[in-house]
Amino acid sequence: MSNVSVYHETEAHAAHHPSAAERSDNLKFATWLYLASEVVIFAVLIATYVVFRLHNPEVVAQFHEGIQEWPGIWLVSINTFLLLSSSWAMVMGLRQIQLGNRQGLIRWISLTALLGTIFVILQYVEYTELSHKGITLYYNQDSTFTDYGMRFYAPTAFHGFHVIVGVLWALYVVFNARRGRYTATNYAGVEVFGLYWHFVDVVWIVLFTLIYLV
Amino acid sequence: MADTNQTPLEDRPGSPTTDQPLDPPEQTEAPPVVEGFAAARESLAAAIEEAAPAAHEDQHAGPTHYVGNTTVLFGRVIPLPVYTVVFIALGILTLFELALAEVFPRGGLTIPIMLLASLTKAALVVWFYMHLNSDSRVFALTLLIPVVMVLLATGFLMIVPIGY
Amino acid sequence: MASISVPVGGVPTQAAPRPRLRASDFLRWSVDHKIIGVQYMVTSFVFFLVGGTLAMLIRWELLTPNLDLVQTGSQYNSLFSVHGLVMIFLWIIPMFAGFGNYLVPLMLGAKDMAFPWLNAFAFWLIPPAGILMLGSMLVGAPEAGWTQYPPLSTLFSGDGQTLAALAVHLLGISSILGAINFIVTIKNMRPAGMSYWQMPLFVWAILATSIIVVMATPFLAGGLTLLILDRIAGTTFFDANRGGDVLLWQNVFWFYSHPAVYIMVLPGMGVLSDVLTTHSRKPIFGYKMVALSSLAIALVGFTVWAHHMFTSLQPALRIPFMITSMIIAVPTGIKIFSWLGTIWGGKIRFTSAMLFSLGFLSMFVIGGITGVMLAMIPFNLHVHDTYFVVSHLHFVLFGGSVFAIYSGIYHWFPKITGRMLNERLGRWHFVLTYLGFFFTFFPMHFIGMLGMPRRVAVYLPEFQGLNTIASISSFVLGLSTFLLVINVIISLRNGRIAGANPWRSLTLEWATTSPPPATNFIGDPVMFPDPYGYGMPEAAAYLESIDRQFGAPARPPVTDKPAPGVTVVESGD
Amino acid sequence: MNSTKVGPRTVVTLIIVGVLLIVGGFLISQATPLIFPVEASAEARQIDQLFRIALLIGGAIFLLVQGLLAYSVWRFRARAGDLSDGPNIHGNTTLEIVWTAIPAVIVVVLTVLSYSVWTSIQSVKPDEQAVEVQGARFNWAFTYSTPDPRDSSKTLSFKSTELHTYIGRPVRLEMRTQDVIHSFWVPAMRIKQDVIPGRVTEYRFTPVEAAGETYPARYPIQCAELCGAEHGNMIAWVVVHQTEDDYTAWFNQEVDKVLNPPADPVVRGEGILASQVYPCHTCHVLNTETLQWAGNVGPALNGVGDRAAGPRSTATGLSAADYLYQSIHEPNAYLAPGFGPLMPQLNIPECETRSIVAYLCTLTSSGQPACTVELPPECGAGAPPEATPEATAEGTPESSFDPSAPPSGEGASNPTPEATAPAADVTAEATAAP
Repeated sequence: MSNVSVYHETEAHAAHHPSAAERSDNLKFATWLYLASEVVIFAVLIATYVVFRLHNPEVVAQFHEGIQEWPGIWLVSINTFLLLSSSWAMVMGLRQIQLGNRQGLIRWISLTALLGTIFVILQYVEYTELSHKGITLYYNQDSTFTDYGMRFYAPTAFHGFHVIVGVLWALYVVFNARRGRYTATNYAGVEVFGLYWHFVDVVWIVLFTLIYLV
Repeated sequence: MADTNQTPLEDRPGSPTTDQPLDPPEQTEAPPVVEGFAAARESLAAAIEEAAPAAHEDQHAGPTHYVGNTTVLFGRVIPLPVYTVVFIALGILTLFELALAEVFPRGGLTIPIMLLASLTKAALVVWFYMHLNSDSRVFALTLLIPVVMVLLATGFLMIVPIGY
Repeated sequence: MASISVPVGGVPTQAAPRPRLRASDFLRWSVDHKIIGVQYMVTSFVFFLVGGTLAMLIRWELLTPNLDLVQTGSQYNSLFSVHGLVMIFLWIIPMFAGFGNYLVPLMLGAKDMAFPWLNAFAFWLIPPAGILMLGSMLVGAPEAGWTQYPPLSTLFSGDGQTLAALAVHLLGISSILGAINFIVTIKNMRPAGMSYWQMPLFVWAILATSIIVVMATPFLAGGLTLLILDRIAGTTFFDANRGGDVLLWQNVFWFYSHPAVYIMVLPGMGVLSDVLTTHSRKPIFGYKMVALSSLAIALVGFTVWAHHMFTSLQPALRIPFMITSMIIAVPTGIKIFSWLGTIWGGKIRFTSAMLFSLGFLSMFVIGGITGVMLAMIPFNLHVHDTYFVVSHLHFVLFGGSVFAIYSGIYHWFPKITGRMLNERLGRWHFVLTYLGFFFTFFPMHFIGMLGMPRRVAVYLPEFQGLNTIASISSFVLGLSTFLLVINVIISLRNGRIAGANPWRSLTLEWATTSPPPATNFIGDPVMFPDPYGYGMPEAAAYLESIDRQFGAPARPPVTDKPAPGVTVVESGD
Repeated sequence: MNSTKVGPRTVVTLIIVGVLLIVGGFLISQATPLIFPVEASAEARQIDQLFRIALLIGGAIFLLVQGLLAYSVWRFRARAGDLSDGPNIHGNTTLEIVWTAIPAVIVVVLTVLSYSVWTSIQSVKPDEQAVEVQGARFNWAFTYSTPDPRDSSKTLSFKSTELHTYIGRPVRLEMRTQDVIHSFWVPAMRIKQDVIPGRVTEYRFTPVEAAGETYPARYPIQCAELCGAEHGNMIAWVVVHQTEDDYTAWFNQEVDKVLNPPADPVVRGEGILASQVYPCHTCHVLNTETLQWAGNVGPALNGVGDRAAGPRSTATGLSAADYLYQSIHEPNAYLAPGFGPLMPQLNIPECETRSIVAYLCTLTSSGQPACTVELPPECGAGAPPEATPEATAEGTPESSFDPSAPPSGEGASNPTPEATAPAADVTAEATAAP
C-alpha cells in the first residue's frame, strides 16, 4: 500500500505544467485544425459566389466594368497590398521575438494591426460606394445587381469580420509583449496569431482574384 | 489459422485467467503473479525507452531557420531574406494579375492564369509565412484534406445545372 | 445467469481515498475534464428526457388518424422538428462528447485534455443553445423539420426557426471546439510508450469522429449562416423566385449531416468495442480492422451525402452516390462481424452493459440492412421520406447510438461515481428498452412501405392499426428510461462500492481509483501494453496489482450471484 | 472455430447453415405482398422484384447475424462460478478477408441490379401522355392540354384535381411548384419525385392491371416532403381507367365543361372554388353551405364582400371588386391586418379570376352582392378562344378526342370556350428536361 501513502502529496503538486515546447505544439496543431474548419466555412460562402459566377457571367462582367469606373478596383488593390504588407510585418515581428528582440516584435505587430485597421476602413468606404450603386446585401429589386450583392458581401464581409478579430488579436499580442510574456524560446502565442493572420491573408488573396479580377 | 484459434479455451489446461479471485492478503506474496506483473512492467519500460526519443523529436527547439538574412533551403544555408523576398514576389504577382485583368484584353487563358497566380500566392504564404516548410507534416495534412474536400464539393455544385 | 463475476478477496475495499465531490461542483465553471464530462452527460440526459417527452407527444398524436392532441399541423410540425434537433444536437452528440471528455484523457493516461479552458468553454455553449432551442417552440413554430429545407424554413416557418438555427449554430461551434481538443489530445498527450495501435478503440472512434466534426460541421455553419441571413437580412440565397437555389441548401446540409450520422454512431461503436471485449473476457477480434474501419467510414462518409436527395437531385447525378453509399456498408459489416468474432468463444458475462451492447448488435444490423436497401435508388424512390426512413434512422440512432450510450453508462458509471449500478434494475431496463424499441420502430417499416409519409399529423385510416402498436410500444420505451433514472439515483447513494476496476478491464481508465483523483493518476500510470490482452498471464497479474493499489470492488450480495468459491468448471465436450 | 481443421463435418455444417439462411431469406422475401400496396404500375413490378432480392439477401444476413449472436450468447455464456478468461485470440486474417469480401460482392450485385432497374424505370417511353402537375400548399392540380376543337391551331387546357389515365398508357408528368418543395408520391406506383421551386421535374409511370382491383381504380397521391401545416392533408388521387374508352369519356366530359362554362360569373366562380383546382381552401376559411373549407393561414372569406367594400376599400383606395382582384393577382400588394405575405402568385387566368371575384362579392352578411363583375367579351358568348402563344411541347396526347363532338349546351346560354393557358410560358422549356 505504499502507493496510497503518496497519494495526497502527489495530488497537491501535480497540477499539469506542460513544457513550452509541448504547449507550442498543442497550440499550433489546434490552430491548424481550427483553420481547417475555417477553410470549409469560407468554401461554402465562396462556392455560392462561384456557382453564381458560372451561371450569371453577364452580371459579374457588369460588376467588373462598374468597378473600373468607380474608384473600386484601385481601392481594392490598395487594400490587397495593405493586407500583403501586414502579413509580411507579421512574420518580421515573429522573427524579432525569435531573435529575442521584444521591442522589434511590438513595433512590427503594431504595424500589422495598423495595416489591418486601414484595410477595414477602406473596405467600409468601398461598401458604402457599392451600396450607392445598388449592390446591397438584401435582394434589390430596383437594381440590375438584384441578387449579386448578397453573394458578394457574404464572403467579403465574413472575411472583413475575420480581419477585425485579427486586429483585436494583434492588439492582445502587443499587450502581452509589453508585459514581457514572450521570449526567444516562448513565442507560441505570437506564432499562433501569425497562423491566423496569414490564413486571413490567404483567403483575401483568393477572394481578390475570384471576385474582383476573374 | 493460428494455433490459439483452434483450441476451445475451456479445454486448455491451466488456461491463464484474469478473473481468478485475489488471494487473501496473507498469501499476496504468491510468486507467479508478481513475476508476471514484473514482466509486464519490464516490457513497458522497454517500450517507453524505445518510443521516448521519437515522441519529442519534432518539438519546437529555439529559433527557426529564418534568422537574420539567411535561410535554410533544402538543407543548405543561403544568404536570402526569405520573408522579404516572398513579400516582393507576392506584390509582383498581384500587379501581374491586375495587369491581366484591367490593362490587357481578356483572352481564353486569362482566367486560368490569374487563378494560377492567386494559387501561387496562397501557396507562398502558406509555405513560407505559415512555416509549413519546416513544421510537422501533420499540419500540412490538416490543411490539405479540407482543401481537397471543398474543391471536390464546389466542383460538384458547379456541375449541377440550375433548373434542370 | 452469472451476473457480475467480480472477484472478491481480502483486499480492503476502501484502500485508496476517493475524492469527495459535491453536487455544487458540477454546477459551476470547472476546467477538470472529469467534471466537464459529467456536466456534458447530465445536461444532455436532461435534454434526452425533453426530447423523449416530445416523442411521446408525437406518438400520442399518431394514435388516431386525425388531429386530436395538437390543435394545428404547425404545432405538430414544431413537435417533431424540435424532437429531432434536440435528440441529435443536444442529446447524442453532446452525450458522446461527455463520454469522450471523461474517458479520453483517462484512457491515454493524461492528466487532462490538451486545452482545459477551451473544453469548459465548449461545454458552456450548450446550455444557452438548449434554452434557445426550446424557446424556439414558444416564439413561433419552427416547422421545417430538423433538415430545415428552404423555402419552407426561410419563407414560411415561424420566428422560432431563426432561434433554432442559431442554437444549432452555437452547438456546431461547441462541437468543433471539442473536436479540436480531442484531436490534439489524442495526437500529443499519449504517454510515451503508447502507440496509436495501443489506444483503446473508443479513443480511435473519438479520433475518427473528431476528424469528421472538424471537417464537416463548418459546412453546416456556412449553410446556417446563409439560412439565417435569408431569414433576417433579406438575402435570397434559397429563394428560387429571386435568384436563389433551394438545392444549394440540401447539398450543403447533407454534406454536413450525412457525416453527422457517423458523428453520432462511431463513438457508440467505440463503446461497444470496449464493452464487448471486457465482458466477454476476450480480445477484440481484428483490432486494426476495427480501428481502420472507423477511419474508412469517416472518409467514405464524406462522399455519400446526396443519397438523401435521390428524389430531388438531377437524375443523372444520382448513380455515383448509390455506389458510394453501398461501399460504406462494407466497413460497417467488418465491424459487426468483428464484434461477433469477439464474443465467439469468449466467456460472456451478462451484465447490463453487455446486454445493451448485444442489443446494439442485434438492432443495428437491422438498421444496416435497411440502410443498404435505402441506397438502392429504385427502392429509395418508394420509401424516401416515409416511415420506412423514420424506422431506419431510429434503428441506427436509437438501436445504435442510444443502446451504446446506455451500455456506456452501465460500464463506466462505477468509474465515474465509485459505485455500481443495480444490475437487477439494469436488466429490467434492458428488457423493456429492447422490446419497447423493437415494437415501436419495427412496424414503422411496414407503415412506410404501405404508403404513409413521415412528418404527417393526419394519415389515411388504414395505417391506424400499426401506428397504435408503435405508439403503445413507444410509451413502454419512454417509461423504461425512468428505470435508468431511478437506478442512478438509488445507486449514487446505496450502490455497491465499485473499487478501481470492477469489470477487470485492461484499459488505462481503470488503473486508478474510482472516481479518479483530480490529477487522474497517482504518479505515472502503468499501462498494460495490450489494451485487450484478455487471457494473457500478465493480464491477471496486472489486474491484481490494480486491485491492490486502488481498491477492490465490494463483495456482491449473495443473492446476486452464486457464492464465491463455488466453481463450476465447464466440462467442455 | 470449434474444430482444429476444416474437416468434412465443418463443410457440411457450413452448407447446411448456408442453405437454411437462403431458405429463410426466401421465406422472408415472400412476405412482400403484405407490406406493399397494390402493384399498380410496370415500375412497381420491377421495384418490388428488386426489393424481394434485396430482402432475400438482407433476410439471410439478418438471420445469420442474429443466429450467430443468439448461438454465441447461449453457447459462450460464462457458467456460474466460471471466472476464467476467454482465449487470447487477436484475429484471423482469412476470416477477416472473407467477411470483407462477401459484403463487397453483395453490394456490387445489388448496385448492378439497382442500376439496371433505375435506367429502365426512368427511360423515355413511346407515346407518353403528358400532364402538367402544379403543387401548391396544400393541393395538387393537373393540367390537361388538347387541341381546341374549334380551332386546332390553338390549345385548350383544363385543370383537374385528379390524375386520370388508363391501363397501359405511359404517363409523363411535368411538375412545378408554386411555393415550397413538395414531393409527388403515388405509393401504388412506387415512385416519388420532389417538386422543386425554380425547376421542372419529371415523373414517369405506366399503369398496369392489378389483380383483384375494380376499375376505375383510385390510388392516393401523397405529398412526401414536409411542406407546412397541412402537409398530411395534401392528398390527391390517381384514377386509372380500365380502357382508353372509359378515359376518353371522362376527358370529353371535362372538355365540355370548359367549352360551356356557366354564363353567370358568380356561379362560375363558385364552381371554380368548389373544384379546388386552386389551393384557396387550404388557407382560407369559407363556411358556407356548399363549400366546407377549413384553413386558417389566410383571412376567412365569409363576409369578405363586406370587408372589401368597407375597410379594405378605404385602406387601399380601390373599389371592392378591384381590391379583390388585386388580392388574388398581387396578393402581397396589401396585406390584411394580422396576416403575413404567405399567399403565392397562383397565376389564375383572367376569366377565372374575374369569376372568382364575382363570387366573392356575393359573400356578404346581407346576401346582397357588394359588387358585380362583368366578364369581358372573350370570356363571353361566341368569341373565339383566347390565343395561346405556344402549343404543348409534346403535341397532343389525346388522339381519341373528337374535335367535331358537338358541345352539349346544357344550361349554358352562351356556350363559349374559356381557353386557359395557365402555364403556357413554361411549357416550352419543359422539354429541356433530360
